[in-house]
Formats: sequence, C-alpha cells, structure tokens
Amino acid sequence: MKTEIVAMILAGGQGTRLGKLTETIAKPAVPFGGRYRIIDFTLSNCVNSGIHNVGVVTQYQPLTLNSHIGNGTSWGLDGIDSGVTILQPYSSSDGEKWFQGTAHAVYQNMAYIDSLNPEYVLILSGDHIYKMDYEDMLEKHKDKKASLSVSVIEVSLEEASRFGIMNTDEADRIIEFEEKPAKPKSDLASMGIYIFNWDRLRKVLMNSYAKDGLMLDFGKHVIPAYLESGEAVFAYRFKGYWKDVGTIDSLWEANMEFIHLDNELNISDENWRIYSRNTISPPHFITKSGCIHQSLVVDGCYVAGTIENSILSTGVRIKEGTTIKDSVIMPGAQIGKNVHIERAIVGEDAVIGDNAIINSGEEIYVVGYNEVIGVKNDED
Amino acid sequence: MKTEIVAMILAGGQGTRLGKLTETIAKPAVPFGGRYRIIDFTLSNCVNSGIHNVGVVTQYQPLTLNSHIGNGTSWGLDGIDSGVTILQPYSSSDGEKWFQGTAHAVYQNMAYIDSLNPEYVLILSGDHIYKMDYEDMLEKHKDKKASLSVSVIEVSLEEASRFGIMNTDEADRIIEFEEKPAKPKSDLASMGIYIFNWDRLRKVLMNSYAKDGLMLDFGKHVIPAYLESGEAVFAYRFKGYWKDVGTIDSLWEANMEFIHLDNELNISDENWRIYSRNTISPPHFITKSGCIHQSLVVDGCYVAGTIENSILSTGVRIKEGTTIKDSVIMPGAQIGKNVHIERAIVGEDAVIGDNAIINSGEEIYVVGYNEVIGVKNDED
Amino acid sequence: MKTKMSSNKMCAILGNLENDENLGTLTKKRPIATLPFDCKYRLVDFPLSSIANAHINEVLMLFDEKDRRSLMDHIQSGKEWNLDALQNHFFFYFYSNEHQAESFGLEYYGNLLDYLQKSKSQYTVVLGSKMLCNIDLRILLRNHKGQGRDITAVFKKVDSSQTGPHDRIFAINEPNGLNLIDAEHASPNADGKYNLCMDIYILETERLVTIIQQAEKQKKAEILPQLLKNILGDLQVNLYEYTGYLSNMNSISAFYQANMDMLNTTKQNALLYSNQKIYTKVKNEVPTYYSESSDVKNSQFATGCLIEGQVTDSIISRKVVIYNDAVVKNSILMPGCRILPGAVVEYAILDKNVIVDANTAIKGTAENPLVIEKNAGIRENVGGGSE
Amino acid sequence: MKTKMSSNKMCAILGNLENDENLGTLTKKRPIATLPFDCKYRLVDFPLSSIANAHINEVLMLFDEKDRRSLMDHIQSGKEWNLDALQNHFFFYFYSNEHQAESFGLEYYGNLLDYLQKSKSQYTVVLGSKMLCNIDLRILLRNHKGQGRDITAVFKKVDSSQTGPHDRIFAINEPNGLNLIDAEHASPNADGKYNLCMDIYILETERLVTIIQQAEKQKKAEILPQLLKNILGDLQVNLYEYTGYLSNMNSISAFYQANMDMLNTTKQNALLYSNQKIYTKVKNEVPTYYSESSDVKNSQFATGCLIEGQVTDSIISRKVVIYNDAVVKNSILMPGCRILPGAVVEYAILDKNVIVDANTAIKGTAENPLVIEKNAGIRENVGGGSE
Repeated sequence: MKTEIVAMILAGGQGTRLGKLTETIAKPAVPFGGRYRIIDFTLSNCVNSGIHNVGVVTQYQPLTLNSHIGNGTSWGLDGIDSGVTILQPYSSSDGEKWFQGTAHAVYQNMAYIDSLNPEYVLILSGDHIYKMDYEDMLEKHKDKKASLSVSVIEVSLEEASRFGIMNTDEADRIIEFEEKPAKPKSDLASMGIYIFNWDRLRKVLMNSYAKDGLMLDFGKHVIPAYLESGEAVFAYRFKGYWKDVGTIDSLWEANMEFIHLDNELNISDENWRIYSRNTISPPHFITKSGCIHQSLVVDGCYVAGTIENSILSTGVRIKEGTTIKDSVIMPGAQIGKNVHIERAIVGEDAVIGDNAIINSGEEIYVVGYNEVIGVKNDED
Repeated sequence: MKTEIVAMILAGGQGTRLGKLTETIAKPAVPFGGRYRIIDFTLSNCVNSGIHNVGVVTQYQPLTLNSHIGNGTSWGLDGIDSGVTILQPYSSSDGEKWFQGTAHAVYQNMAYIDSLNPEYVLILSGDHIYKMDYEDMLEKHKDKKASLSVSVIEVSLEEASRFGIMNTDEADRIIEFEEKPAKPKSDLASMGIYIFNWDRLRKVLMNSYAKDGLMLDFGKHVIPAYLESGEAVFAYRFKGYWKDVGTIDSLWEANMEFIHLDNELNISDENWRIYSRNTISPPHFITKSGCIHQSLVVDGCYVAGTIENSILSTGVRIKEGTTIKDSVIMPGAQIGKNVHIERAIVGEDAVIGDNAIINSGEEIYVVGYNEVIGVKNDED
Repeated sequence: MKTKMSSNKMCAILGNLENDENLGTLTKKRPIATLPFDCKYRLVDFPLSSIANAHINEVLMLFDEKDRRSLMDHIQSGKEWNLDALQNHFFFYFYSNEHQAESFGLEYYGNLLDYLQKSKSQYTVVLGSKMLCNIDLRILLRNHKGQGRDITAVFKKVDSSQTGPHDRIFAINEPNGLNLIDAEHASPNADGKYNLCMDIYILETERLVTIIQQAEKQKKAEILPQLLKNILGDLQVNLYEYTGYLSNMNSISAFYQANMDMLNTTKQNALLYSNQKIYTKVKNEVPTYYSESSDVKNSQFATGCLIEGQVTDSIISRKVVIYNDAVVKNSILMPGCRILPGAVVEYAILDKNVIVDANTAIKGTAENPLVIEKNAGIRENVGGGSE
Repeated sequence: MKTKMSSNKMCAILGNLENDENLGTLTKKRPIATLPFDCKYRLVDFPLSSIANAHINEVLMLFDEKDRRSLMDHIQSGKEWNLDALQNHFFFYFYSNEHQAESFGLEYYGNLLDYLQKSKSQYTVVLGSKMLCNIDLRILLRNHKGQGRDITAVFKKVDSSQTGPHDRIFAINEPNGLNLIDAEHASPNADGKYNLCMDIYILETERLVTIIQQAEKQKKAEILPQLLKNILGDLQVNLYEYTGYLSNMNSISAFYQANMDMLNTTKQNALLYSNQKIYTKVKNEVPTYYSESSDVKNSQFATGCLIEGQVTDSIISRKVVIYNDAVVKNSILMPGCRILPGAVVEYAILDKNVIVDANTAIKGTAENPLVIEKNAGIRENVGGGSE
C-alpha cells in the first residue's frame, strides 16, 4: 500500500539560542501564545493539508515533547493509516545513531519512511510560527514535475543575507543557491521546507552514505548537489505570516504579535484550526481586583492583578497588587503579590515570590522552567 | 493528581542470545504464537490488571516496536489519563543518556515517572510469556506494608542455580538473596518483577547517583541494598505458566507449547485476553492441496502445502508440495514449492525459494528477517 | 487464573431521571444532561467524568428519544470521556416518551436486562445529571462493599432551599428504619438540614436484575431511578453521605445560583479542581482576547471570547463577543452570544447564540433572572428590573 | 489563506436503500448492512472502508429504526473505520419505518438538509451495502470533476444472473439520452451484458440540497437513493463504469455465491487484497487450531476456531468449532457455530451460533442452499438434498 506523502518534522536541534527555555525541553515543545507549543503550528498545518503520517525527529530532551504529542489524538493523527511518530536516536548492531544534520537525520530514519512507502517526503522544521497549505505546494510540485520543491518567502534585501537565498529563472526554477550571501541577488529566502520525490532522495542519500557520507545537511549539501546534477528544483512562493522563533527576542516578538488575534496569522480562522493538546482545565477567573488590557488569557488562569499587553498561559496564577506588562507567562507559572514583571518570558511552572521585580530594561528577561524567584509563600 | 501505579517495562537489552532474531528488532517486538509479539503478554497483563500507564524502556532498534505499539489503541492504552510511552535514550545538556542497567534505566526515566506521580512502580521485563494479575500482587504488597515485593516462582532445585534465588521466612519476607547460587537454599526464583514504593526507590536511586552511581541493576545492586538496610521486602508467589524466551531454544519451545491452546497458559480465556496489534488481513485460505495437523494458523495465510505441528503467522504463504514440520513461520514469510522445513524459526518476511531444504537436525535453524534462501520465483 | 469478573468492577447506568419542567426554556429543546454550565461544561460532563475517573468500562446511557440529537451532538464517539477505549462498552438506549404505557415498560425493562445480563461487572451504579456534583465512585463502591447491605443510596445534608417538591428526603429513624419522604412533607434533622436523596445508587448487578425482573412481572412502567426510589423501603439500605459540592438543578434560580457559585473560589475548587478531573468536549478555541478598553471584575471566562466592554459578576462561555461600551452584570452568557456596543445585560441568562442589539437593555432581578431563548435576537429592551 | 472547503472534499451518505425481502431469515433481525460475509466481515465494512480509504471526514448513516441495535453493536464508536477521529463528524439518523407517509418525508428530508447544509464538503457521495464492491471514491470524484455533469452514477456490466427484479439497468442510447429501466424490462447490450446501476452517486452538495428541497416541496416520501434514481432522467448524468469485483446481494443464492467466490483466488484478491484495505471490527481472537485429525480443503477460516473434523469448499467464521468426525461441505458457517461429532453439513448457510447435534445432517443443494436461523439448535436431520 502506497502513501502519497510523509512529513518529517526535524525538531532535532537543541536551540541553544533560546537559552534557559531549551535547557530541559526540546525547542518544538516550547510554549507559545497561551495554549500552544511551537510544534502545534506545523502539526496542524500537516493535518489541515491532508497529510496523515508525520515523523518527528528529535534527540534532545524529548519528555515534554513526547507527552505533548502523546498518541496524536489532539491533532486527529491517531486514526487508521495515520499517525505521528516520534523518532529518536537508537542503538543498533552497527553502533549508536545520533543525528548529525538535517539530511543525516532523514537518512537515519529511512526505515520509518520506507515502512510507509511514500511517493513524496515533505521536510519541515518544528520551530516556525505560520500557516501553510502543503497540499497546494504538493500540487505545484506535481504540476512542475519537480524533483525537489523549496518553499521560499520574499524578504527585504537587508535581511536576505541572513538566509539561504534562491535565485530563480522566470519559471521559478532554482538556478542558484547561496547560503547567507553578502550581496544577495534575489529576495527569495528558503523557509527550510522541502518536498522531495522520495525515490530520488533515497538514492542520493544511500549513495552518499555508502561512500563519503558528506550529505549531512539539506541546505549545505543536498540542495547544491541537486542543482549541480541538474535535477528539476523549483521554488514555491509562500505569502503570509512566517516567523522563526529561534531566539529569545524573536520568540517574545512573535508572542507580542500574536496578542492581536486579528493579525496576519489569523489564528481564529475556523477553516484552518491550530490544534493543541487539551489540558482539561476549568475556565479562567478574574477576581474583583483583576484588570486586563490588550492581553490573551486561557483556561485555568486566576487573575487578581493587572495585565497589560501580555499573554497568560494555561493555569497561570497572578495574585493581587501584581502588574504584568509586555510579557509572556508560560503554563503553570505562579506569581505572588505586588510583583512587577515587564518585558519578560516567565517559564513553565516558575514561581515568583511576593514583591519581586523583574524588568531588565531593553533586554527580554527570561525566568527558567520551574525557577523560583524570591520566597515562595504558602498557598493562601 | 496522583496515579496509583505505573508500570515500567524494561525492554532495553539487545537480546544477543536470540541471534538473527534481534539483529534488527528489539527483543520485545519478536513475533510469537502466530499473531502476537512477545511484549503483548506483558502489555495485556498490565491492562487486565487495571494499570493504565506504561513506560516501555528501550534503546535497541525501536522501529518495529514503535510501530507495533503505535498509539496504544490495540491494548486500550490510548484513553484519557492512560497511555503507553516508549522511552528512549536522549541527549540532554549534561550529555547523552544511555541505559547501563535495569535500575539505571529507571533512574534515567525518572522524569517520566515523576510526571505521573505514582505511589507504586511496577518493574517488568518485556521478554516473558505468562499471564499474571499484577493487581493481586499490588494488593498483597499493600497488605504486607512492603517497601518492595518480588514476584517469585517455584523452580526445581536443579534449575535454581540459573536464577536469582530468594530465601524467605515463614511470612514470605525475603531474608536473603543469592544470584545464581551453586547450592540453592530455596526453590523460589525471582521473575524479575518488582513492585516498589516509588518515594523510597526514588530516594535510593537519587542518593546513589548523587554519589557513586553504583545502583545499576535491580537484581545485583538494589535488592541487596534493600535487604541490607532492613527494608520490608516480601516475596509474592506466582503459580502458573511462565517462560523466559531469551534464547532460540526457549523461544521455539514456548511456541511449540503454545500450539496446544488448551495448555497451562490458557490463551483462549476471554476473561484475560491477550491483545495485539490488529493487522487488517483477510481470513486465511487452505487450498485443495493444503493439509494441516496440530497447528495454528491466523489471518492472511495461504496454505497449499502440508503443515505439521507448526505455527503460521499473519500473511504467511506456503506453496504446494511444501512441508512445514515442528516450525514457527513468522509474519509475512513466503515459502516456495516443494520446500521442506523442519525444526526451524523462519523470520518475518523471509523468502524461501522452491525446493529448499531447511533442517539442521537437533539444533533449531533460524532464517533471519527478510532473509532470502534459494531463488525467489516470480509470483504466480 | 482468577476471573476478572472481579470484585472491583462496576458498570454504570446514566439516565435522564429528572423532571425538568421547572427549568423553562432552558430545557425546552435539550435534556438537563446537556444544559451548558460554567462557561465550558454541560451537566452530563460531571457524571461522565465520575465514570471515567473510576475507570468504569461499561456504560449504558438511558435517555428519552426526544433528547437524542442534543446528546449525540455532545457525546459523539465518547472519546473525551474515554468511552471509546478498547475494553469499554457503551450503549445508548433512547426510549419513546409514552412512559406510562405497559408497552413502554416491556421494552424499557427488556433493554435494561439485556444490558445487565451481558455485563461482566459485579456492581452497578445508577446516576443522573440533575444533581450537580463531583463524586468518587470508587470510594462509594468501597463503602458499599464494607457495609454489606442490599443497596447504597447517596444523600447530602442540605438547607431547605436546596430541596424542591419533586425531591425525596431520607428520614432516618430507628437502626434500620429508613423512610423516604417527599420533600414537601419532610421535617428537618435536629440541625435544621434535610437529607436530600441524590438519586445515586449502587448495588450488585444480580440484585438489580432481580428487581427489574420483578418490575417486569408486575407490569410496571417506571423508569429506573423512580423504580429504585419506590422500592427502597423493601431493601436493606446503606446511606452514604456525600460531603462535596452539590447543586440540585430543580429550578432556574438553582441553575443561576450554581453558576454564580463558581465565582466563589472555595466552591469552584471543590467542584472543578478536585482530585477528579472534569472532562468535556474538546473545542480547540483560541485564547480569549481582552482589548484596551475591557473592564472585567469577578467573572469567569471560557476561551474564544473577545471582550471589549464591561463584565462584572458574570459567567461568559465560549465564543462570546462583548463589544465596546457594552455592560454585562450578574449574568450567564452561553456560547456564541454577542452583546453589541452600548447594550446592557443584567441578571439574565442568555441561552446560546443570543444577540443583543446595540443600546438595548435586558434586565432581570437577583430573585428572577431573565432567561432569553437560544438564537434570539433582542432588538428592544426586556425586563427592567421590575418583572 | 485559502479556505479548506475545497475542491477535494466529499461527505458521504450511507444508507440502507436496499430491499432485503429476498434474503429470508438472514435479514430477519438485521439489515443487509450487518449481514456477516466471508468469515470476518459484515457487508457495511465495504462502503465504510471505501469512505475511510478516501479520507472522507463527514459521514451520515441513514438507517431504519429497526436496524439500530444491530448497527450500533457493530459500529460502536466507529473507531475501526476512523469515524471517531478529531476532524471527523459522523452521525446516525434512524427513521421510523412508515416511509410512505408525508410526515416521514418531512422529518427525513429535514434531517438530510440539516446535515448537508452544515457540511463543509463540496461534493456528496451516496452509497449502500447491498452492492458488495471495493470502490475507490477518490477516483470516482476525479472522474466526476473531469466530466462536468450534474451527477455521476456508477454502473457495472454484468450478466443477467447478477440482476434482480428490483434492480435498474442503464440503457445508453443517444449521446445524452440515458434511460434507467427496471431489470425485468431491460434488454442487454450488444455483448449480452447489462449496465447494472450500483446505487452509488456523486454530485455537488449544493445540487443535492436543491434536489431534496424540491422533493420536500413536492411532499415526496422516497428515501434518498430512490429519489435520485427517479430523477436521474432530469439530470445530465455522467456514467462511471466500475470494473472491480461486484456482487449484487439480491437473493440467498447471490449471497451464497459471493461467499463461495472468495474461494477463488482471483476474486478474493480483487475484493480483499486490493490497494484499499477492508476494515472491520477488531476482535482479538486467538489463532485457529487444527487438530491431528483435521482434514481441510479449499476453504477459508477466520481466527478463534477449533477444527477437528473435515471441511471442504466452505467459509468458516470466527469461533466456530468443528468436532471430530464432523463433515462440513460447500457451506457457510457464521460466527460461533458448533458442529458436534459425526454431524454433516452440506450446502447450507448456518447463521450465528447454530449448534448441530452429533450425528445430525443438514443437507441443502447447490441450487438451494439451506438457511438455518441464528441460535438454532439442530437435533434432527434437515433437508436431504431433495428439498
């Protein structure tokens, strides 16, 4: 039985640029927007695009990611002939298998892909906030009889030198690829989203690993090799909201942009739902002393303080006299009385004691997961 | 929210004594009895005993095990507040985490257990064929206010020196433990099944790993330490069919014993079902030339040959003129015409060409997974 | 191998045993079971969660034919309450509503017996949705087994305000002398409380079979909880006192009060934050957005709302929109309500998808909250505090 | 973001559109949909699998009230066919069986419209269980979209033996001149075949809504497939020829033959081993055990059986026991049958749980296989080949 397309979400990187936030959990499992984790956007895109088989490749701290994804039921990925599988390194009779790059990670999990026997493989990364119809990309890929399609987005020429830039001909065929060019010739940046014909990619990887094993990375090695060997490589132009949340600043920014639900991302659109694990929490409660402006609040919260331009995630408790401003409070965080928090990200289950002040000016302050700041008062 | 008990199935060992059969798949995923894999017995015992949370610890070749277990739905382990989680080694900021022993594997997965916050932890191994009511063991554990209960089975004194032997007082309290004693003082062998009070075990492990890290193995280190420190350690006497299938011979033997469905294992008992992944195969078909005696056959088989005292697993095809005797044919194996197979285990998806003869006399012959013997004929 | 038809297994019968004529239009097109409660629940979520938390894996849902649609829409495959797990068996039986007729009894009892005789559970628990509570059925079973009586009935000591004319009160006289009395004729205990029968029972499945067979022979036509109530006098009854949060949904004001109770942290914690989680249908709503102008106090909110106006002492359900300068006070807004700019809602219960036009007022009173029917569009002032 | 109410989405309406009076006691207490077939299936598994394989996520099951129990027992939460997945919506609607009355039509069409108007699928496919086949609905949709007609109807070229008096035949005359003729009045194509209408249709949901609204106005009371059949003449019809395995379950002998077809490897491969898997209820049976004395030839077996006797040219379902010296030939044994020592069963269809006593014979003929009712205990010889 043949599957049309399998998605591989490469969630392997440790995301060290997120500091404390990825010390104990994998980047795709980092909370976002009150009731989501970063990977929810990619997983929901898959489901909404009619992709029923998703492999999530990870090697760092998988516990939170594992328990978030669970059996896939939250995204409808638990049915017959459909599923989400977490793929971790393992030990085999020829040694331990750690992932050394995006392409290497796909090579190491070839047996998973082969078991589904797909025509196409969609490569995704688990750390972008966006909504995208991969089905449309696949249709274009088929129309153009491409061997590889690379999703690209227009960026400003100033930004372009931070990205892999695709130079295309008038038919959107990619004729040149430059990694972080000093003088970009085009404004089309790779989003790290690829559709490969599996048969071909499989041969290329098998071939490489039978010899020198140099095909470690898609951007650095595989795409250049495809171009060099004259494969049909096409750009797929994506338009819309797309944000890499790989740094503290960009994660905070993306959250701040998210507050306005009517933004370009349009999360409320019921035709393209973003699914997440259901946390089974009661509705949120605003006390007599609570005050909320320009903010998002979700189930399980208790708010006795003042919230300005912030996001409160599931199960957050804010006591009276406290002010939260321009901040993201992650699930389960407990904030005491008369606290002031500004321009901060407070990690999951962190505890902030009474009278604490968290505000480091321009920089975004990060409180780690389970971190305790100040004295933890007894629950009253 | 408190969970009463969590089961940890330690399926980590590579099982080198099973040779070819564990070269590419983990031991618990080895097929058994036609439509089962070894781990089905332990998983079904858990579910039938009212245990809703099961961690399966593995580090070798998890793909088949992963796809067998899937989202747990085949065992009813996919509901709310219940689940089966595959726990693999991962990389963390303090280095890669490989498992070095049974107790070490539990230590490494402490975060999983803690997330469920259980009172008791049940330690199981994934390579035994048996039916056991762990709920009864737990009740006895509670009655006796034990800190650790060890399930034991009576063995003959000759056999006893191959096992860990428990010497007990009249109240079944374990007073001495001897690993493979030359002169056993008792016939009570440990089955490698333990119930620990989690709080206590957690402290013991944390303490050890904060210092010397010597608590690698339950049998070798943890039980002796418990006895030495005067913990309440009790034996739980199990009666019934119990078989370790860790060697080629014992695996073959257990399969042969399994053929007689009315044996001591009593697999047909509808009050204690053994669940397995459903393979979605049509009923099996016996042709005009087929002939079956003293054998088990399951869905998806096609039998045109003669089958004597054997097990045919899902999707096996046996062509005409072929005789299978005293053998186990694993799922998907294709056997050609005029083949003779005797005292053999034929691995999953193996292909045996026409006219092959497989019979190595006293020894059990093993054909590996996907192994091709002789010429593969075109399908006719 | 011991058989698992064992001593810890219960099956559950969940039915609409309740009179709902006192809930007005709230139960015009739905049973009490599917009445929305506290922003995101429906009343049936509570007994279903008790069933799920006790890992009961045989459930029979007995409902009136007319309630089918509303129930099926909410419960669907039963996934959220674990009803669809491999080892679980759940069945619906919808009976036609002429329950006086003998033919009704025959069919009804036949279905019940069919279910119970196939069951592998030694005990059966019977419960409904009208008595809003969060009961641990495993503790109830343990209590029943410890007492060795024929049947265990659950009660709670309540004030007279919590009893209605259709309710029954346990009057406990002599050691075994138990009386079940209509609330209107009951006198209080020494402490002024009444022992309200919560219509939750547990008994051996075999005994229940015998009871139903008897009723069948006698050509009765009472639904199960009614039947049990009426024969309690003939049985050795163990009374189990429930001490958690309870609301008896026997009137509009009881329903209103129960929702308002959820603004009391102690009561809310007792019902919703106990050891036993309350499961409900998963909706995947977006977070609730509070605008710059929003002004909210002492209120509870589900997700998916957009709040620009003023909300005080209220219960706001999923996907409610409260526009600029709108005011909502002391009210319950069910999912999908839209309060347009300048509108005022006070002491009201707005059923699903009610739209209140700009600058329009709905005003009930604390004693008589106004109920607005589902899907209504309110274009003129209603009430005015003097109704 | 483009809306996903997109051009590849179908919803499905699966109904018991079929006359089943020709199947005798086989459909006395069940609809054709739940008739057991080939050891481990029921007929409804085939359309449900087609629906699952096409990833259709809205399904309406339209059945007669009397068939509720049998269907619900088989389908339960719908898990096996993926009906319970997060994005999927499936509904049952059971109608009361006076389908001549105007009131029937009102309720029936009302329910259909309610479903269709809420649907997010641009196309609707209508199918049933009587025409046993394994059809790829995605290919059907592609064909329909490519042709640009109002509706696509599926047919297969069959011999006259595959048509019954209630069936309809497409007579294709002129370019667009299409005639649907009762089988008894139809004349064959040039090749001697008949274009049998398979009662499978696909059309735009909006068009179907219009058709039903029309029927409602005209106070019709026809069930959906009947309605579609009768108005085909007014529409631009695209005919889609199905070339896979088909059995038209219009008589006991058709049912018998279809089962026997499964002993033909080519036919079995076409129906059961195609690209499209057939899903059925998961039972977790143990393997089938063949004893030393068993003697089996050209037969098909489910799991959970115990075979000691002789079985030839037969279909043996789950949990059948055939004791020593018993003989089963040319027969269909449904789940749970027990054939005691020395008994003989030939040319018979044994419904579920039939017990044939020791040394008792049941003998039908190839032309008239004997049907034994569910749960029957056979203590005396039946038939004898001369019936």
